[in-house]
Amino acid sequence: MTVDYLIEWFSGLINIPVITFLLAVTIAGIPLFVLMALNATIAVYVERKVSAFMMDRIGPMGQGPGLHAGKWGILQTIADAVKLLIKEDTIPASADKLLFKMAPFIIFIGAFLGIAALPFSSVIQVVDFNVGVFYIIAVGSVGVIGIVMAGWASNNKWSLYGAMRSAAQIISYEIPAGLSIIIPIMMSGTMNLQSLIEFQSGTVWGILPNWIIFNNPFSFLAFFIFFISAVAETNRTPFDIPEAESELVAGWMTEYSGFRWAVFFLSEYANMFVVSGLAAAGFLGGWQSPIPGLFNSPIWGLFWFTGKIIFLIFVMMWFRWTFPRLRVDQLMHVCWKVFIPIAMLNIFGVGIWKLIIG
Amino acid sequence: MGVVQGDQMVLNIGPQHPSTHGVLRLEVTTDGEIVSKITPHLGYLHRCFEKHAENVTYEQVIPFTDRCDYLASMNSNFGYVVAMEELMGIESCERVQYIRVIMAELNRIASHLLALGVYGLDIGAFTPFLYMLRDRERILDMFEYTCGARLLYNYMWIGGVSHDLPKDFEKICIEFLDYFEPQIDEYNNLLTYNKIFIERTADVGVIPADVAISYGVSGPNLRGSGVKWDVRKDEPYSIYDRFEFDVPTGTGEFGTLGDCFDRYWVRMLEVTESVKIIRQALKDIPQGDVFETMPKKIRPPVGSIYRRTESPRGDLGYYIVSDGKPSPTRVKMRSPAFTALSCLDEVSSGWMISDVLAILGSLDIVLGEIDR
Amino acid sequence: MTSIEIKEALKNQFGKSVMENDELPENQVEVKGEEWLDIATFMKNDPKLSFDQLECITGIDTGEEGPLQSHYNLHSMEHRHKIEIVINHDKNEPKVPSIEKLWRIGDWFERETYDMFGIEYIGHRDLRRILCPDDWEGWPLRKDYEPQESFHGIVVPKIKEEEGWE
Amino acid sequence: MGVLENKFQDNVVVASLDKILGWARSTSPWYFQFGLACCAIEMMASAASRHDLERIGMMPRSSPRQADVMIVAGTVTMKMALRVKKLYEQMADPKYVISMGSCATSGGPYWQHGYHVLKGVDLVVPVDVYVPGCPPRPEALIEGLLKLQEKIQTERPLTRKLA
Repeated sequence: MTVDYLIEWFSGLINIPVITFLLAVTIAGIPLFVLMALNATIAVYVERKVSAFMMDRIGPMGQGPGLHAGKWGILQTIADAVKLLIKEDTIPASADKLLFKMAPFIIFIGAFLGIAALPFSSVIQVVDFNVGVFYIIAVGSVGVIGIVMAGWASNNKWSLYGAMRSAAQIISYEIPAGLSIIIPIMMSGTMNLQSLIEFQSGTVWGILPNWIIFNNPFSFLAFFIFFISAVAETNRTPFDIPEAESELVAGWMTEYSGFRWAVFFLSEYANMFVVSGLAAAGFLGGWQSPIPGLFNSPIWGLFWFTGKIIFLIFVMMWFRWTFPRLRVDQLMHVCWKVFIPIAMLNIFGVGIWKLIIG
Repeated sequence: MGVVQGDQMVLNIGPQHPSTHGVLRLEVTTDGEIVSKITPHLGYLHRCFEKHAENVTYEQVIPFTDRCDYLASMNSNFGYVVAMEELMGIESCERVQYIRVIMAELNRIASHLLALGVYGLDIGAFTPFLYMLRDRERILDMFEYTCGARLLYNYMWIGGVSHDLPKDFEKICIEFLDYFEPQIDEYNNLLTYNKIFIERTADVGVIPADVAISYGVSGPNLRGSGVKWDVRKDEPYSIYDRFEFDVPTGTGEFGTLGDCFDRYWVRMLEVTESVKIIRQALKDIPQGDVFETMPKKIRPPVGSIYRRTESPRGDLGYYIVSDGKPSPTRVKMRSPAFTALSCLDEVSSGWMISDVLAILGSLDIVLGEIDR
Repeated sequence: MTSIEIKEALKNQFGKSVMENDELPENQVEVKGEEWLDIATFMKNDPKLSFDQLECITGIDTGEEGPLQSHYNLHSMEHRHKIEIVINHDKNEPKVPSIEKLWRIGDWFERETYDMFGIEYIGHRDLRRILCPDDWEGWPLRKDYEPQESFHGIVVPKIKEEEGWE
Repeated sequence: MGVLENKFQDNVVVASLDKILGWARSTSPWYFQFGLACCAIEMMASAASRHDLERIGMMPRSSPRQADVMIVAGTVTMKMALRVKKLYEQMADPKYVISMGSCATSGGPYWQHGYHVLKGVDLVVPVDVYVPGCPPRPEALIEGLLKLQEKIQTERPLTRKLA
């Protein structure tokens, strides 16, 4: 979409395909990067405030001597980011230096590429793949390579434990997530995110919007399996065993400091954004308005889509500050013995449903 | 770090680690996630309590007992003064006895709240911890109102207490208890009956009763294994024989008898029992002068005594030897957390790393008391 | 059973190893160090005594002339009776059989007493210092203990009486 | 940091950059969860609902690499002293140390007969702020942290130091 427009526009100026392509990609990438940074900054602030309110605290208030972090501490995360940027970048003497330096960027790339395919509105989308769903799932799993690299390169036992747990967890939970996201694809018959969302227009039973989650009981269940697996894929409580603070200190991030660690943080929140975006597009009607027929312009679409993402991210935060943590074997148990069989049955069920009813 | 031998790996947990409850080092031999052996290394907080006690006078020992078990200073004081009064053959007046019981039970609630909250934190639930700490603050406020200190009180003196209760203490205390009792349900809803919490604690780290006794495990940990043993009931000291309260024991509600959940649950039930005791004590407390029975000169006769009392962590014993001089010859503290920690290796080998920390948390250790 | 009955029971079984010492209070029994393991085994396993809980081991340095003492506080969960065993040690070579196999907590209590007083427990599986670092010098709770002047390069500032810090 | 530190002549741009950096550092001093003894309980109480250290931008980190402030909360013993030093060395620059309570400051009640107690954590690591008390109340700790923030704000990280 956006990239296509840009390429068309640039090729009117310069007729060398490589250069136009590079220019277009760079220009399209900058807003993505800004979005990622903005997302992390706001999400960290919101997370700190949300957690504080859940715990009977007030969270960052920007208090301090002299200059302070604004009313309600809204500049808090900016201060954090600047501080992390100028902090010393420690690399342990016994670390594998190349891998240690590369790992944050691989994790970052995984998250960054995912955002590129998110349909923010019927017209705002950086790249409109015809296999968008498949693409997001695929690039989402690049991150785990970075995590294993980080854990191995740190040459620290906590990091290694964190990385191993993380690898097992993310790879396992990709299966129920993938099996569940097949259901929207089965129902709409397309992997293209825009057509998938367009499929979800109109109403079901006259009142509810025709989102896939409301379409039939199997898809309703599939949404929850997908969302829970998505939470697990982003390593958040109750599935935060790779960085479990009370067990593994900081898991695979133990040895990272300063900027590199900030990149991990950025990617974590970007990952949350991507999986929430995929859940919103696949099950919750993407940029479709919750009131069918009203507020359906592309600008409203942007509002609805980000609104749904923010809601899902809020739910993830809610999980994090409410639940205890699972143990690694229980985590695997839930995945392999509960979610995967149900997800399989779901596919079967939707097939039958489509045959008989829809 | 450690030495790698074949397929086993040595992992050092601590001395600085978020869930070792202080500065404890566990040398854990693991095979992947499974733990095969644990060697605890203590002494990172060895502050020479016993050496100090030999060099100061009898009254001056009390502040040091505060700092041993810093989560339940009142109970540490209580044990020492009970032992000292028995050694000297004196008895403090009625009002003092009641005040001591009220303070000790309030501190037991505070200590249990922290233990339960930190246990939630070990399992990964952050919010209950802060809720419990919030209510603990209100207890500390009452202590502060009475004796001016928040954490280390030096409140119970030999033959008396340092300050009488403030005039409206009774009202404040009842108000707190009325507020606090419904809160217990909130904790239960938030943490105790959470499915994940039960999965993580039930059947984990079972201590059978005979093993517990052999290791000298005491207090809620022993009661969690189903042994009905409470020094307050079985060897009553002070005026504990006047109050009606139950001794809750583990029942293996969700798993095996003596698992982590039982130990957690016994603590939760004990909080309710303490509330009962405080209510009774507040009802019966007589008027009087708290300095009346305080001896002018503390010079116990030659002899020795071993006395144990029920601290929130279990049997807290003091062995005091006097040779007639103003300072003791020997003061030994038999710390309940020390004995509880000693069974960690036997209980937790074969479990996973996450479980080891869950078991350690369920034992509710205080390093100040282990290392002294 | 009362302390006197327990004392009688021990005397009947072990004769001279249980010593007569009138200075001791009623609840204490002095025994010979060398026989301690046998006595302890009997005390734990005899159904009438059945001391299943070792409450505390206290080491005492009684001063320059006096001996080193070990006090064992035993308690029976079954019969709810208790007794205190006293063992006197030779100050130059304090040795006593270990009872850590009978009561598992004895393991750590003995290590602690070893750490503080240097009493050696024969047959203990892992007799190391428990509280002080492994390379610590001296037995801290003995009356003649002098603190170390430095530890791994950390100099301990000396305190002079009245003058304060040096 | 490293590369840029103390490399620039003093001028208007550098001075205002310095001010921004100082602001950022002082506004988000993440502390290292390093509880040693009794004071750690008061440190927990300061972080909990009533006092809430997060108001002044403090966030707990359990890995030394990511923390800025080490709050030495409690008695440092000889056995622990070497570890304290190591943990301090593991922290990334810029790093600050708060000595909380009299035990960490001077040995506190244990200074006379405490054969195994380090008489002040400043014997092994440099200390920025001393907070007195046994244990200091949460208010006292917060006051100490505000003092530390003031100190950080006066730093000029980029400006070349005069020899």
